[in-house]
Amino acid sequence: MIQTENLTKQYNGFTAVKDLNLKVEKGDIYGFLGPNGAGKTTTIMMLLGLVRPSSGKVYLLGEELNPRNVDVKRKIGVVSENQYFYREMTAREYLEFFASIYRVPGVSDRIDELFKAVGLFNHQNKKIGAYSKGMQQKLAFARALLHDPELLILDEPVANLDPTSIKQLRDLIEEENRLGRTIFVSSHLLSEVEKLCKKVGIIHQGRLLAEDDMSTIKRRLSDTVVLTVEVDKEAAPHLEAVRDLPFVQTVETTSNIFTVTLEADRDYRSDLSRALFESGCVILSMKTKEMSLEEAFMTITQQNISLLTAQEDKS
Amino acid sequence: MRIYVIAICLIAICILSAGGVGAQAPARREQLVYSLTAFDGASFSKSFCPPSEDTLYFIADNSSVIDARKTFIYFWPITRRYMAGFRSLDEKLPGTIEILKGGEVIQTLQRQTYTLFYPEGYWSDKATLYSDQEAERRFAEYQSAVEAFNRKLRDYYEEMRIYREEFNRFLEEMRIRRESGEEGITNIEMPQEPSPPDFVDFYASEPAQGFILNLPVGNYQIRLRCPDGRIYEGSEKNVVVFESRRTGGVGYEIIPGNRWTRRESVDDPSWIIHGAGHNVLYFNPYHQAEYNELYHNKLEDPQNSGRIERWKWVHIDPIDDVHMVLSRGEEILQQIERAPYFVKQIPGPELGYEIIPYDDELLQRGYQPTFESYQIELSTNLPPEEYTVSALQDGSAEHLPESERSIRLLRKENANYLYPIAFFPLVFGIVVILSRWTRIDR
Amino acid sequence: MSNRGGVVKTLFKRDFVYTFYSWGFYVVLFAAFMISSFILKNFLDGIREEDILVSAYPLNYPLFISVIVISIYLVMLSGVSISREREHGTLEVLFYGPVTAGNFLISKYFKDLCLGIIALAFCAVYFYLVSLTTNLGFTAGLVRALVMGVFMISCVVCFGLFISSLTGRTRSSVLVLLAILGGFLALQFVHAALIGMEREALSTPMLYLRETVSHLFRGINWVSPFAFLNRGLDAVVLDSPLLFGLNIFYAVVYSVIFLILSIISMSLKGVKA
Amino acid sequence: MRRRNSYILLIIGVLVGVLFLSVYFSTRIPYGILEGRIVDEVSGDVVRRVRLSVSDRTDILFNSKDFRFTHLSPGHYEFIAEAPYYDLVNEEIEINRGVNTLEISMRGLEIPGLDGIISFTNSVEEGIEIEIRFRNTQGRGITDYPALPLQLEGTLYHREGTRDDYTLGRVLYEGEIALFWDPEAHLARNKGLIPWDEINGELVEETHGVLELVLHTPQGSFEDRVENVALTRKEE
Repeated sequence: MIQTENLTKQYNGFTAVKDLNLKVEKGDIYGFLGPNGAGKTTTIMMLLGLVRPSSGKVYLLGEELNPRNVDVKRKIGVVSENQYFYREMTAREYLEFFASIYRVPGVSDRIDELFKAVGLFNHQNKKIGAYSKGMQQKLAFARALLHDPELLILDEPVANLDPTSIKQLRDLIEEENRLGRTIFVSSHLLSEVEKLCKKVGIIHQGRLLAEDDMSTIKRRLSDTVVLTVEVDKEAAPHLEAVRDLPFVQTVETTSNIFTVTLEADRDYRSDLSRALFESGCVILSMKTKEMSLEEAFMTITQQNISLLTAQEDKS
Repeated sequence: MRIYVIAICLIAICILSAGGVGAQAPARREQLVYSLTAFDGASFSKSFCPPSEDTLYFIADNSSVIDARKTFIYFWPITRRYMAGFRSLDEKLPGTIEILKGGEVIQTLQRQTYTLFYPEGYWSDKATLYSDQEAERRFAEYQSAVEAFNRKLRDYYEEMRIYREEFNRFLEEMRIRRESGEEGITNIEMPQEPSPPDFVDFYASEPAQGFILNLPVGNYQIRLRCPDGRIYEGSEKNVVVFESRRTGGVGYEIIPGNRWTRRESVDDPSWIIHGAGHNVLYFNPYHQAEYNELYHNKLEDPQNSGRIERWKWVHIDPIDDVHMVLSRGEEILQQIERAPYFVKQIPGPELGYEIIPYDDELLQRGYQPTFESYQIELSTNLPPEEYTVSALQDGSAEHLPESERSIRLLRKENANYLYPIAFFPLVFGIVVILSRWTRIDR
Repeated sequence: MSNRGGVVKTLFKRDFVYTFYSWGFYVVLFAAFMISSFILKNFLDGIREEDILVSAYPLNYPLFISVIVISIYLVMLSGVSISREREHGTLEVLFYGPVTAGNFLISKYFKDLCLGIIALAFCAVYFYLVSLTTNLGFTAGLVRALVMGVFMISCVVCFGLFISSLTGRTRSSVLVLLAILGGFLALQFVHAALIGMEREALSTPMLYLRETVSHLFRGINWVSPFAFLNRGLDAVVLDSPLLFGLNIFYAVVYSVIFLILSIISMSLKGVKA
Repeated sequence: MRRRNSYILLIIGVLVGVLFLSVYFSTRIPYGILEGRIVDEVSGDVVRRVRLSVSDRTDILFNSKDFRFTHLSPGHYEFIAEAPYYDLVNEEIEINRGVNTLEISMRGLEIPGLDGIISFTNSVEEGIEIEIRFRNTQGRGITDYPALPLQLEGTLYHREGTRDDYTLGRVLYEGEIALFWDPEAHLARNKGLIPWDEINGELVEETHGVLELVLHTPQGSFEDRVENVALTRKEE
């Protein structure tokens, strides 16, 4: 459904997206993960043809993207991160307007159906200006689904919602997927993606770090332990003694501190302390930092990036 | 920082340039000027072209006179104009004028004798230019007419002297008869007072020398060539020869009955006469032509200014062999003939005047008519509608082209209703917005 | 109806209808008519003294003022129309769907043009009422002026759309518009001042400046939509069918050029503020 | 923000540059201008009806000293000045781009038709002013003539008796009389002056003198006598 080839976007010398190769299959719920500013929105804008790529190609629904080919766009529904509305319109007028643009048949019934699905049926004649953030998000969903799109692109779809609404929308997304729609969800919340998606791509600083099944990614991020070890000497000279250990994935030193990433299949702390002792160091303290999936992602650092990429190399 | 430096530089440039404005106060200089007797559509305008003006303007296919002379030129800052001291220096420069078009000499002019002939007398604007022998002949005609007048005047004075003597004799005779007791009507014949001769009813100016120029529309250059073949320094000028944009129209001068000294012009056919209440209007029709304002102003005096995008009407000739009609749609309300009128001063504390038709009584009392005109009365009985005035050739039912003007009688008492009318879009808006409010959930 | 036409029509309808649900349009017309009433009241009062006044068609001037006021409103409206949708993000949402820069701009153009036509219709009603009240006369010339007004408004709208397509934010659109129109006015003023000066009284740099300004001024006469307005209404007063037709032709050419420029500039600039 | 500022600076810079260049080029004229003064060698006064020619241009000055020719292409020219009763001036000149100045003085040749002089005296504050008018064979005054190098000698006597019947008295002044040129005058632009303090002896009010004059000109010497020279100093 979506395929990109070396998609790159540069703004005034700043590279927002670099050599991105995405592949979303029909029927997928694809999670597009990355922290804020990673290049998710730019990528979506390029997918929609609203931002011209600096290089690379985009294929949507099997066709190469062309800004003038509006027929492809009729088969896509989009919910963007921020909701933009004509606030002077009522919700119903708003949907009628878009129905007319997308030439939706049986407008009235379809709109009723959608209002019921998103739970706005009783508010349909209110001005959108009077809507809460959550209601606006739901309305945006309704608009995106209005023309029965084959592909649904959701950019941070639940950003402003309360837990009940999130549940409601998540069910809706799953329902739509069951009906055969391909769904592309971008988010900086792993938990969100975790519950929905079968396949995930992780983007950071414009690069796709990993693209795999949810379960694989999940294992990679959770199968590590980070230890901070304080010793009595300058740490750097003893780097090799630690790095060569088989269970150590990465190691860094700053003055007298080692930051070591270990495999999490068992507790390697005693092995580590023995190795350090043998190289002539006395351990002053040792702290474990075990990250949850969410945390690991939320605080994406150079470490778990290298972690992701390192494992990629190994596998 | 840099932006300030640049700003200071810019300001400095402006100040320096402004400094130049005051610095160049020109002094009195002996300079070549072209003196102009330019046909202006109706008559001839006399002016001169100082060295500061590089273009002369003339009306196409009509003769105008230019002459090149040396005089003192000085700038008169109060009127911001150059003045010429022809009294202290006025020397004609010998030579010929060459007219160039596209760099090629197309005509060479020699000085010719010319006269301005005013067939309706010295005070009339209407003039014709005659050259060479015709000029001499016209002037000779005028001179002989003046001489004839002088002879008649001498005769008149002689007749007057004789008349006075006869009249005195008559009085003496009467006195004697009365003293001798004769009463009633006497049978002595009273001497007839002679009437003075009429002054010459045309005028011709004294023949002068100049270059007579008559060119078709276009842009030209002129220069003065000395008999030895050299060109006079400062004699090169551009010449713009133009024509009228619209001709053949009829314009009107209107004398409102209640203020005969302040007249109105209705030249452009699109202009409308707006009236309210009772009005008596005296219409004077003219043949007219429309010229570019800038060109025509520059023609009248090269130092005049004007705007090239504007146009002005020039009255050429009064029209007096027509009658006028006032009509409403197809219906003719009044047919007006030209008639003489007399402006009667009202003495006493309410100094004013009254315009009355000139009649035999006024004639017998020795008054001359003040003006002749077409009188149209707009009475208060006429309903406030649109009327048309137009001029018709005598004995014809055809309107003179472009002679129609609209007269609108206004309801000026309704002026105060204009403001309420302006509110209607707001009312409309209120209705629309309220109807919208009722359709949405609050 | 083709796809494209349908989209244009939908966009147009939404924009057009919702303009009537806010006060701006009515207030502008009200202001224009108040000014016109003031001018006409003065005109009628001017007749008080003498009971006669010769003038060109007196409704021309108020009509001119009204068209100017409406044009300023429309140039502002069209001037912010794209940048406002950009700034509010609504443009982006439209472009998710089957909307292109071309149909978006054409819909905006027709919306503003139709608003102009409606405004001129209001003018017609106003002047008709005025003429009923005072007998100033609702003439064929006025009708011609109103027709010409449509084309002039088309120029104004296209100019505004072009400015709007260049700018990302409403505020900058307004500022750029004000700066450009102010610049036109300033140049006109400087031109008038310099032309009025005696050649002898100007130093060489000032003479040069005068030449430059007068060239610029001539250029502006073909760039400023208000210059078209001036010429168009002059053509009506002169009652010359050729000039009338020519001005309509100029206005159409101007509109097409600026509309194409706007579409190009909008495609290049994108949908984001 | 910084980028925008630099754009603005660039635009302003270009504008200022264009302005400077255009002003520079517009003030730099590509042709030569010849201007200057032309005067009478002796008097420094206007040379009347002088005709000036350079290249294919000409000008006649009727009552001015200043002349000006513009639009001359740089190069060598012959400058000719001719005026009635003056020596012809013919000079090779070089015209460069910009303003070239030329000062010319013309030498008078003759006073046309000179046949004699008529003199008048006038008591002024400085002394006795003598007007010398030139007359032709018909006895008419000559109005248009160049200034020539002249010498005036005179003897002033005290007049004994009336104007019609007198004898010459004592000599009050004898010798050369200084001449000067009066450009404002119409007929007598040559004037002489005998200062009061060079007149011998006490002057009594209401007395008159007789002045015998000899004027030496290149066209010969002419004599005249003024018989009623007022010997009263005129106080302003």
